[in-house]
Amino acid sequence: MLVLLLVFALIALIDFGPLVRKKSRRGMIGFLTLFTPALILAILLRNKSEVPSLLQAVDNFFKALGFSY
Amino acid sequence: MVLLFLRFLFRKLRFFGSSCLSHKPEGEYHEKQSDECKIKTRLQKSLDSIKDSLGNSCDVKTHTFKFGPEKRFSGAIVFIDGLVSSSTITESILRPIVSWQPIYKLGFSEDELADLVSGELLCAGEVTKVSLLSELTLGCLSGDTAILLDGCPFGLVVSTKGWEKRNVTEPQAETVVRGPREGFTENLRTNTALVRRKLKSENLRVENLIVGRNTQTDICIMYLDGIADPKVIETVKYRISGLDVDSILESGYIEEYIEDAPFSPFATVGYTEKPDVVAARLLEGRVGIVVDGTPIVLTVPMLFIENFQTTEDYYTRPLYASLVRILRFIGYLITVFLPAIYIALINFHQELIPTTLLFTIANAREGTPFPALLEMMIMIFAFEILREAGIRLPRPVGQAISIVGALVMGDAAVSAGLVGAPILITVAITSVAGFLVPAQNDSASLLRLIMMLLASFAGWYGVSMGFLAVLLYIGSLDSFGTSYFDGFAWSTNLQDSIVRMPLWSMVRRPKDIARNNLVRRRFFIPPLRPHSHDDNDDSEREG
Amino acid sequence: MRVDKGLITGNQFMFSIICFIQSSSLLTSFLTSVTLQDSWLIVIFGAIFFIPVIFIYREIMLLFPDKNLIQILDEVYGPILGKVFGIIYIWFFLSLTSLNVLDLGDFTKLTIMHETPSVVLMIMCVLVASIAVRHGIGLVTKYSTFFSVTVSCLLIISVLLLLNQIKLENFLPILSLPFKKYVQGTHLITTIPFGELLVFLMIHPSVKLNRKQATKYLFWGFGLGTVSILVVLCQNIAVLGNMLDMFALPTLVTLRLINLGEALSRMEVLFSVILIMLLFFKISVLYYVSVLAVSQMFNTNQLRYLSLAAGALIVCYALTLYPSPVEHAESAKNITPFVWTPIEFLIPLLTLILGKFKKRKQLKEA
Amino acid sequence: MSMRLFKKTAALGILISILAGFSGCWDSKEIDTIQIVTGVGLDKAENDEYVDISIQIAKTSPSAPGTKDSNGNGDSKIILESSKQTILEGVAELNLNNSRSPIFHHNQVLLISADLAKEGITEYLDAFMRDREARLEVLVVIVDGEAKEMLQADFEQEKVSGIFLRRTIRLLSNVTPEYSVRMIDLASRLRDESISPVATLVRLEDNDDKKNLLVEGMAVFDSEGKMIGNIDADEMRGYVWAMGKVEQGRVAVECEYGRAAFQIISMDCKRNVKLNEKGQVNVSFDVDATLNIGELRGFENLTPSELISHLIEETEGEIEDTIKGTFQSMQDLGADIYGVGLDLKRHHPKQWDKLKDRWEDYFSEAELELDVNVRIPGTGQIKKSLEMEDGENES
Repeated sequence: MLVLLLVFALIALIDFGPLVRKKSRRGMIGFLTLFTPALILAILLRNKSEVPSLLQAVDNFFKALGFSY
Repeated sequence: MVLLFLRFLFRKLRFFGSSCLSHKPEGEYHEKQSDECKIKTRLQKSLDSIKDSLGNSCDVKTHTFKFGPEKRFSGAIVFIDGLVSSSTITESILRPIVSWQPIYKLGFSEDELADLVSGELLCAGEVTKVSLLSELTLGCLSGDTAILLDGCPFGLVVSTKGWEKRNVTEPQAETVVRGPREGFTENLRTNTALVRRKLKSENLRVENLIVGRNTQTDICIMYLDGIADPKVIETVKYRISGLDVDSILESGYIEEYIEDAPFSPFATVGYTEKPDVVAARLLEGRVGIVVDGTPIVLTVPMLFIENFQTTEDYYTRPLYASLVRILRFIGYLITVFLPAIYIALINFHQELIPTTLLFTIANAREGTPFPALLEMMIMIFAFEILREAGIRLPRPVGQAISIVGALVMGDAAVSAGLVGAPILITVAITSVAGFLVPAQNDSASLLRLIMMLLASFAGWYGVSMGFLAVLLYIGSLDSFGTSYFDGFAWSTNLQDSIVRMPLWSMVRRPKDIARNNLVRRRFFIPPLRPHSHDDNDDSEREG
Repeated sequence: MRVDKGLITGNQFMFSIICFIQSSSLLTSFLTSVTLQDSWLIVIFGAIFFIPVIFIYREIMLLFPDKNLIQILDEVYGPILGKVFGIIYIWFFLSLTSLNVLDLGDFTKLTIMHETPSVVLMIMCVLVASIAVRHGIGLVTKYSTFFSVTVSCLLIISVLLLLNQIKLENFLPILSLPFKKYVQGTHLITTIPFGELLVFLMIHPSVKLNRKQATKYLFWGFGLGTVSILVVLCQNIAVLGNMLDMFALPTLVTLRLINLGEALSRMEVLFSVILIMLLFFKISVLYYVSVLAVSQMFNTNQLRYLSLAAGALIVCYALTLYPSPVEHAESAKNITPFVWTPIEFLIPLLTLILGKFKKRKQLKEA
Repeated sequence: MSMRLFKKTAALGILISILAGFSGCWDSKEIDTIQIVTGVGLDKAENDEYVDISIQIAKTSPSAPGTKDSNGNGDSKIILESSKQTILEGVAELNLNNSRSPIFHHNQVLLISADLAKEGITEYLDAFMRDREARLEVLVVIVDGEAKEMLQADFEQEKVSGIFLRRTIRLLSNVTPEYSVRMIDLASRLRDESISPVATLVRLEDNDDKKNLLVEGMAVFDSEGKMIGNIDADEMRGYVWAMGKVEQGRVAVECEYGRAAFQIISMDCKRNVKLNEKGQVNVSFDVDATLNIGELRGFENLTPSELISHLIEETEGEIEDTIKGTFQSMQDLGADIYGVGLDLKRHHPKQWDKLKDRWEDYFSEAELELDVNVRIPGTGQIKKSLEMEDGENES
């Protein structure tokens, strides 16, 4: 768990630092929209809790519609 | 513990980062600036001030003399013994001034004296009139003679350079079988002259810059106007003239100050000791930087391919030259990847080794104590030590040390059971293959270590990821605006990268170096036959 | 607002298309398990059915020469609907990258590194790919020629080495499967390997293409890519015969069967590394396109600083996609073609029609 | 720009070191911690759900490489045995009580004892196909007797019998690829009900202390993988000739004039299968062979031209009998080892669907049309044998 947080902290340090220094607001929003789901997913995966997969949900939806071989 | 170490590292980074970023001048940066003062009319006073600005060092010589009708005027010359050729001083300065017998009435004041002396009397090539003491001292220091005239506010600097010069010899590093053998020398003028002799074209420009407060080194930027890319010339000039450093002793200093990727193991500024190489590169649109006091001339921008090109490729036949060039590529790959592949093979993918060979390797490694990675590292360090020792010692002794050392040590290690024989063979091949590409020897030894670590961590997959990372890193570098390595993309540059196409088919210069003047020669398939006598045969080989 | 100023030449564009299609020849197991020994026919049918789609892509490229897909969507569908379609496409690019990273992890785990957890393999690959993405399109597609030429040589060598084991009668019986299988096969091949050419709609602004060049590069790239898939498939069918649908990775098994004496056997590690590099190229292109799409959506040009975060998201998302490779193969065969069809064919078609209509309206006003 | 580059590379370096440190090397097996398996034998255990697994390992003797073991015991191989229900458990047990873990990459041959083969080999093959380390081109050999004994046997040419076996069979496969039956060939035939699998049959014969290997023929299996019979050396030639692609081999002919032996230069067999009107399967082989006269004994008063034409008749008759003989014995066994069903499936899939379920009976009643034509181009170095009359010779 520690290593995971360390790695994500490292990513933030490398990429978020310059973004803040450049004060590009949209860049920061973009970074956060990518960073937070990755962090949440990683933590969920780390302690093995069941994560519903988006692609499977879409697959089941299409299967329900009958679009499948 | 790891956190402590990391925090220490980041504090170090931040300190190092901030100091480099903000360009704050530190204390010792300002040296004693000599005060700009004009030349005084009193001869003795200005002589004394020159003497004490040069610190009364023993090799500063002054000589006062009287001249003119009835020896009315008096003057003095100052020069540094050893830098000047005393014969030119006596011939071109003292003799005419002292034996000057004016025949007509002299109606002029003291201050026109300097123009009179320089205009009529001195028979020396380069005479400049100066009004500042610091210019005089600078002239003395660079081998000229300073002439001071009593009562005249101007001084004269006459170029009488004549120190001991090494004559043009064959460079030790870049020996060559076919092709010119002359190499550059330490003297700036000889170097520019050598290149001038190669390129007798009027648009060869040589521009002078002076860098380094203490060393005042002369740097000449040479390029072919119309072929070299103006943006590159302008960047080179901007980066060199912007250098506010205390000393430039060798072109290596310049290389580090102006290169685009200071932390990379790959040199992005080309260097050579041979004028024909510089001439060839100038013709391809590059800019040459000649630094006074060193035979190594820099050429900018540099491509990754240049490490694998030697002059002989263009002087020998194209087929053989291409073969040798492919051999150099393979040599470089071997010297970087062979140890890593070996470790990956015996640790991870034993199935790739043929069965019988696997038995011999297993036999050989039966008693050896160390794991494969450690064993390989020991041997590679040993070979690096031997190679470095071989270079540093004088030529005959050095040769003996490296060969004997390698054999004896290798044999002893194997018989002592410290190291397996296959590892010794691998390391020997690796170090010998390293000499195929001498320019990249430093980067190869660094990459080799990284690849070995990756191989011991993730086997063949780790090595391939390492190979991709290196490929991408080289691709991301750029040298003075041109991409360092164009990745063998499908372009006309392929004519001279992996294989060397025949000269008559290489019609274009490298695409991203000579941007505006690409076509270099007309395409024709040799030999050119005169039309007269071949009317009968059917070859209508039109140029 | 152009997010990435990098410019690439037409050749790099063509060779990256070839590399892109070639890399999916590595994972043809989902196709060969559906249409056993007629898979090579399916590739030809798929190629023929895909040509109109290439025309659609080319028209879109020529209609909006300096706008990437996200900008086109904004302009054609207006801000709200454009944003919705943009998010769909970002999800499409992200899941494509994650699927390929998952494939890479499984492929490497199966061929070379049996015990290493595939997470480490994925992280290493995405880490190296992030180097390429940080430096923009120039670096991502710089080595496309190098990769495609190496892999083509590899294919020729492997065919020569396997010449003694190729049995031509393995291609029989031709057209003996139920018709439904052929429809599924064609649909599969047009969506998975070929449909992914949609990502080049994001890359075309950095290649200044006129009409003639666009046609030449698109069709040459597509043609050569299909030819190399055909070669790989025929080699697999000829060597394996009826064992084709038994193996998870037929290409790997064919390479394992090379056996010309003591030294020239058991060489599949050598070949699989080169195939992994090709898959790496495809992953770095998809990774670049997803980061480009995200930064275009927020129209910030700080593309460099989103790459590592996107990489982390891709790896984590890849781990949550499918519980097991079997499930992955199963759904890839049956459902994914239907999921991708609207994204790869219907929406671009709609965009083209609306785009042409809008352009004509603008011309009338001006 | 350079400062950011430095921070980035430093950070990436730390990232990789974290990754490397925390991960360790999973797959790394130092070469002195592995045992190289060169042969695997499967035997029938006492109680029949168990199976005896014996593994032959090439011992890497610490003596300096290259010097032969002078003391002659030549035990440069170790045999490990275990007896378990499944192969995986057996291998795991071998792995436990021993300092080095076996690797199967270099396994040369899989020996299965005949009596185990009689009960069916399909389930044993599965473990070898699924394991990533096992190679698919491993040779499957049926041993008439104890597989373990074969592994322990010690032959002169090669110390390690696994390699010896592989090299002998490789020599045989120069004659025709049909001889060396690889794992993948056997598996593909097992899986395809239109062709019944065969595997090389080998017997260990020890006269006084010297052991040598006799290739006895082929073991024939039915579609469930049970060994239902075998063909001996002569019948094997009939099978091989019928499959075509023969590059070497010999044909011996006995007739009233004398005895002759021929070398086969090449022999090709075109096959086509069709259903004649009565619904009976009609198989037609047409074999064309080129033979070289290897040896002639007798044939005194024959001119070379008569000799050649006579020899052609004789050889055609000989080839026909052998092929017919093997075909007949296969029909009695009901095992279609020629792949007649496979050709039918390939060329006429619809008709094959009708015959599929009772193919053995259809095959055993199938009638065979055989037409052999032989060409004898050369007579070796000498034109005429010593006793022959000198006549005009137009060979």
